[in-house]
Amino acid sequence: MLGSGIIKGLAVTAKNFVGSYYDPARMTTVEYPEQPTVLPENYRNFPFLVSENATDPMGTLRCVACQICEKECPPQCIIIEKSKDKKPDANGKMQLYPAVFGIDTSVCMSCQICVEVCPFDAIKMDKVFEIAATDRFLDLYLNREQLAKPNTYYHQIHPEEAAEVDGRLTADRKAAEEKAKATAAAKAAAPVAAPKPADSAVAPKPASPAVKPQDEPRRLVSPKPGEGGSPLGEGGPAKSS
Amino acid sequence: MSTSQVSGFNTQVSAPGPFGGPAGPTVRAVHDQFHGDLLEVSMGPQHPSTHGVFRMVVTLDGEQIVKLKPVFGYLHRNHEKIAENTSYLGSMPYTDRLDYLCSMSTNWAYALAVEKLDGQPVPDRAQYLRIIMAELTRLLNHSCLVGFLFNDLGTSFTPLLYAFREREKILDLFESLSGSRMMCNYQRFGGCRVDPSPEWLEAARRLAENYPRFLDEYEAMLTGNEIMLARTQGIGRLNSTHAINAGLTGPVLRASGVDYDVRKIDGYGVYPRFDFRVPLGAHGDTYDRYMMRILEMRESVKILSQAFRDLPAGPIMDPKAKLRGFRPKAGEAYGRIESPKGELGFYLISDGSPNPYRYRVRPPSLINLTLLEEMCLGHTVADAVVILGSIDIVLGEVDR
Amino acid sequence: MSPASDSYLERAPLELRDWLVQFLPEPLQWLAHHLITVVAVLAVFGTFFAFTTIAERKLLARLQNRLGPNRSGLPWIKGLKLWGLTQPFADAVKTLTKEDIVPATADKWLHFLAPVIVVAFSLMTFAVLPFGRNMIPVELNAALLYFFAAGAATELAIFMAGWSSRNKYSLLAAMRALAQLISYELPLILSVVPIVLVAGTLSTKAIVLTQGYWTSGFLPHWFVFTPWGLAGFLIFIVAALAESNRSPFDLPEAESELIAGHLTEYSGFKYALFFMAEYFGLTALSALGVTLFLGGWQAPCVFLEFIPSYLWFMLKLIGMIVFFIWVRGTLLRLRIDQLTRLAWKFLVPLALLNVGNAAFWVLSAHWAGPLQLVRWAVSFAVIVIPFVIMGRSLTAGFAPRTYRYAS
Amino acid sequence: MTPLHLCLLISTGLFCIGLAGALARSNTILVLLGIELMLNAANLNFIAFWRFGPPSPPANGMIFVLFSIAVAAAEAAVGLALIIAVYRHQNNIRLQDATRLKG
Amino acid sequence: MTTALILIAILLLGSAAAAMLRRNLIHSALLLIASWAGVAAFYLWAGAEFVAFAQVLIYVGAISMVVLFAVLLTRQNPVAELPAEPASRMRALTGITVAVCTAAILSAAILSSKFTPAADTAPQTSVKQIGLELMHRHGTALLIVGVILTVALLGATILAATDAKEKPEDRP
Repeated sequence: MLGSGIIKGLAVTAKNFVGSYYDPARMTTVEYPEQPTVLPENYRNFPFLVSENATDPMGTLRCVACQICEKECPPQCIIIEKSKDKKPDANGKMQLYPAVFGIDTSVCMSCQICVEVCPFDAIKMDKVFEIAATDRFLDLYLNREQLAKPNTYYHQIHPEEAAEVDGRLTADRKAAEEKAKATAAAKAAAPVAAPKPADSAVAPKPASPAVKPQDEPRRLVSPKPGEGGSPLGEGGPAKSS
Repeated sequence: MSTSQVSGFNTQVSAPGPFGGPAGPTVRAVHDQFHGDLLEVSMGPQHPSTHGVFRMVVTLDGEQIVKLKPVFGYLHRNHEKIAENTSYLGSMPYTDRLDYLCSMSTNWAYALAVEKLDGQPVPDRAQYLRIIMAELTRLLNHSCLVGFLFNDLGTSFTPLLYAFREREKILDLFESLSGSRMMCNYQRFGGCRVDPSPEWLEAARRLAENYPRFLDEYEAMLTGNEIMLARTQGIGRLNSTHAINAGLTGPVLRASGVDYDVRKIDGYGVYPRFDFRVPLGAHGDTYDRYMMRILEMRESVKILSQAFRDLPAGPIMDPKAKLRGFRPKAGEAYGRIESPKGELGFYLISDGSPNPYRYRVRPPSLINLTLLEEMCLGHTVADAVVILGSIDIVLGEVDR
Repeated sequence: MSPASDSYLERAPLELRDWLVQFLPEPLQWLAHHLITVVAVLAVFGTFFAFTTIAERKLLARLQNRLGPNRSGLPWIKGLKLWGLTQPFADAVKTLTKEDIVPATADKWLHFLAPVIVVAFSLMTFAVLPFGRNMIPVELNAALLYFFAAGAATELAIFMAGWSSRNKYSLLAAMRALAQLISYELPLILSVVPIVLVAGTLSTKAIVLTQGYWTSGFLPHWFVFTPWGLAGFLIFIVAALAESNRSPFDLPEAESELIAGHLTEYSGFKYALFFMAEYFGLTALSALGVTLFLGGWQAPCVFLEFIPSYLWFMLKLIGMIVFFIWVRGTLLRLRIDQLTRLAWKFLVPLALLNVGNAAFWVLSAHWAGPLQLVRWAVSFAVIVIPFVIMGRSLTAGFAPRTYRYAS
Repeated sequence: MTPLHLCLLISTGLFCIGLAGALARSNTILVLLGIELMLNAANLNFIAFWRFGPPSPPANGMIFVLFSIAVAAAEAAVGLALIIAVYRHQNNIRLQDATRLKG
Repeated sequence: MTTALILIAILLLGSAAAAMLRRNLIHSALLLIASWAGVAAFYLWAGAEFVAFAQVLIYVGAISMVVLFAVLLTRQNPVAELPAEPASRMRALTGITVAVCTAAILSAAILSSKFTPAADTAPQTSVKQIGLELMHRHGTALLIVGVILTVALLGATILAATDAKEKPEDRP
């Protein structure tokens, strides 16, 4: 009979209306600023540089400026300049370091390929998403100082992955030391060959609510524009106040 | 007064504009000796129901369409040329942005082409994972489609939001697995990027198990609705000859009654191990196209339950697969899959360098769009948006 | 009249008015009397409009498993949310402060006049609605005729808006609005004719009074509880949905096709006026439906009469509007040809039959005993059988299908 | 001058405006509308005489007007339908172009 | 009382004259609607409530819609309309002359006639009374009008309807 389909439809919406009051599974919305979004461990948004030490982030960057990520980055948003001198890394080995390391986050598409190709576990994916800026050139270009985050932060946002990476790194370090002792040869400058990260099957936990983004939203706004001699600082337009 | 405002319209044909075109007024009548007075309306690129920056130049006789010209290219991003200047791996995240609703299947199509090019084997577990992702994507895409279709039909967002409620659950799964909701970037040449945990698999299995309940509710709400039947049945008919000649694929083709499903024909991946059916329409109208989606979702649920049952243990990545410095041997390959929208293919020529020599996408959205005018002629404006909705296009893929 | 009908609460609004009026000199009293009535109606239904918008948004949100607007509180008080109930006032401030954009090629005068006319005429319809016992702004002999006459002008304003905007979408909307008005004015009026026939009057007040009886104290004699009344009510609802441009008949502003239809080129205050008029129109038609079919301000049972009549009226009005919102949250839009076909091939014949049905009802008023049952059965049959048959022919060729699978 | 004089003068004015429109304009729709105006002028007279004229059976004038309105509606419907048919035929609605009865 | 009448007359005659003078048909139609509303106002002024509402309902609500529809449906070929030939100018002049003459004659006739002074209040007629009158004394006329309306509507529908050709169904 005419109208039966309409009545059926009305019944379904009525059921949903009532259900929205007592069936939380029906409501998928989150009241955002009050109710923080639970980000899964694997969530990725914009890379950052891992440094071993929080007190001296620039001195203990894992990055050795090998420029693989710069080459592999699909939208080519990474800018690296090698240093002229060498500094000792965490193992005490003398390594190059990035004199300039910049990521243009207005171009970056968070694809994680830089993380996958990095042989030194030096660049990892961040979890920031509350990013707003007033200058679309300067504020969205992150320089070395803004990118460097301590390993503890890495542990905070990706606990399982970070533990796994740390374990691998200490094992490598131990192996390198033993190798160094055994051979007792001249100090090898060859970098530690880390296995490919893709092989290391990282086991995520999707449903684990343990991941708390208690890190305060990182502001991408640089306090002083053009600081740190960023390449865009000179060429870019003057910051409008 | 030089304008003659004798009739309802500002039928101004005074002096032509500075560049020879008609001057001024926005409402301009087109005269045609066969149809009387026609009205040319440019729907889009900013229009609520053109599903992105798509434009239709419709010529109307009253409300009836006598001519329809699809115009696209507003979202052209030069994807194919960029890919020829990027490494093979570097194109993978770009493929996410082709059909941004189904990045998982697009990834797979590209990975399939590259694997064919290089003769790269894929471990079993990865094959199963790929099928799980592809079918979840099909659920996601078709849910979206039926939701948007009803919005085009004039509901006040209710079915769309019900569909989005389910889509949200799948997107959450994707996010917890790959780190991003829509731009998954999950497949790699020779396997997948992340191995799902048992908890993830359990959550996904439960989702697939509960999906028919949502479909039942959804169908109860609107499939039998008299207005819905009257608005979709017999609208936008497409006969099978036309559809085949124009190279249409996917649910749009199957709604016209042609049995063509790349999953069955190519049997790529491990699809031959699965037991599923391909629904076929009989009328080729909007209602059939809608029902194809609903029935395919039900089949996808079946595939998913089999995949979760049979998922083998093992590596997810071929150990010989190279991530850095990947250089396939010279040659060419065409990899195609049954994406939710139709046959999605990637054609690659390699000259042995790290970048593809030629990179070409066969986008189902674009090719399915070619018969839009055919389907819309003689129907009204209101039907045109519904027909467009039932074709299921994503402008990211149409314009590339 | 039961004593409850003369309770303090019942008389309070009227006495308040009289108390206010007595402060004025004699010659001004009648003017003040009417002014107070007008202001009261405007204030009550202005507020009602504001809360209808928020109710619509919240109910629709709940139907769609969302929360709806729940943020706006009071200015300068942080953390106070009031469940978002102040949202309409925030919206009002927003629309009032927006720039008023008039397209360069628009017909400026008509573009300006359209929203004014639409609001004026939709407000005029409130004049003859009895909001409570003795609470009717203007008592007219031909009240119903007045109501429809005033209501007819609103679609004219929609046409003016659509045509003057010089926008193709608006123009199509204008055409649709005209077609819709021509098609649905007739079933709307025809659905009301049986009431006039049975009540024997065009006065809304008298129609409400005719319904003010109960069988054994709790079965109200509302017209909706008769076969012809029920049929008339259903036709009335469908036609009212079409007249007030609500889903599933919101063709003039069909979002998915015509962007915003006749409102495409309106912004700021003029847009707000249209929006307001739309809700006023809906409220007025619902109120008319309540008056004609649902017993107006009468209580459903005798023992519930202690609740003042205007509250009953409001309750029923809210019920009608909630139903309209529910329908909007569920149904999809008809096409213009289907819309006119529904009106001419289905609603008009049914409504005409219903007039005959009501005539039969009047003629058989003296039937008693078992004949009473016959009367009900015949009356039902006269409506249900044509409904089924015409419904069949209307949906002929449309049915859910079964599908085959590839082997 | 009594109110009746005034009413009749108004109705004369309306009638003549309608007459001028019907005679002078070449647009068929306007001609039809001019005729409608003349009809309305006649209706004004009915009401004027009903109100101010000599006593008559009650509601006589009103009923006359009601009938007149009904006939005017029928006339408008047929007239406009004719106009549309003419328009279909010759693609404009100028009166001087509609010179042939044969289609 | 007379002031109100004069105001109504200005609205009525002004909008009617403007409607006949406008070149834009839509404006003409809308002005005419205003004029019809003015007629309704006159009826109200004269105390004929029922007729006033009927006038609004039928003219403003229905006939105006049909007129607007006709205007929109008969969009003109703009080229054909542009020239204003001398013949049409001649005709316009003749038309106006005839109208002015008629007005003069009628006005003279009206002004020279004597009418008995009218009653102060309008004759009291309720809706019920009108209904009874219609049904009893004018029953035949009512029936005839009903037939005329039906025939007119059917005729109009047939005149305006196109012979729609069914498209051949293309089945897959």
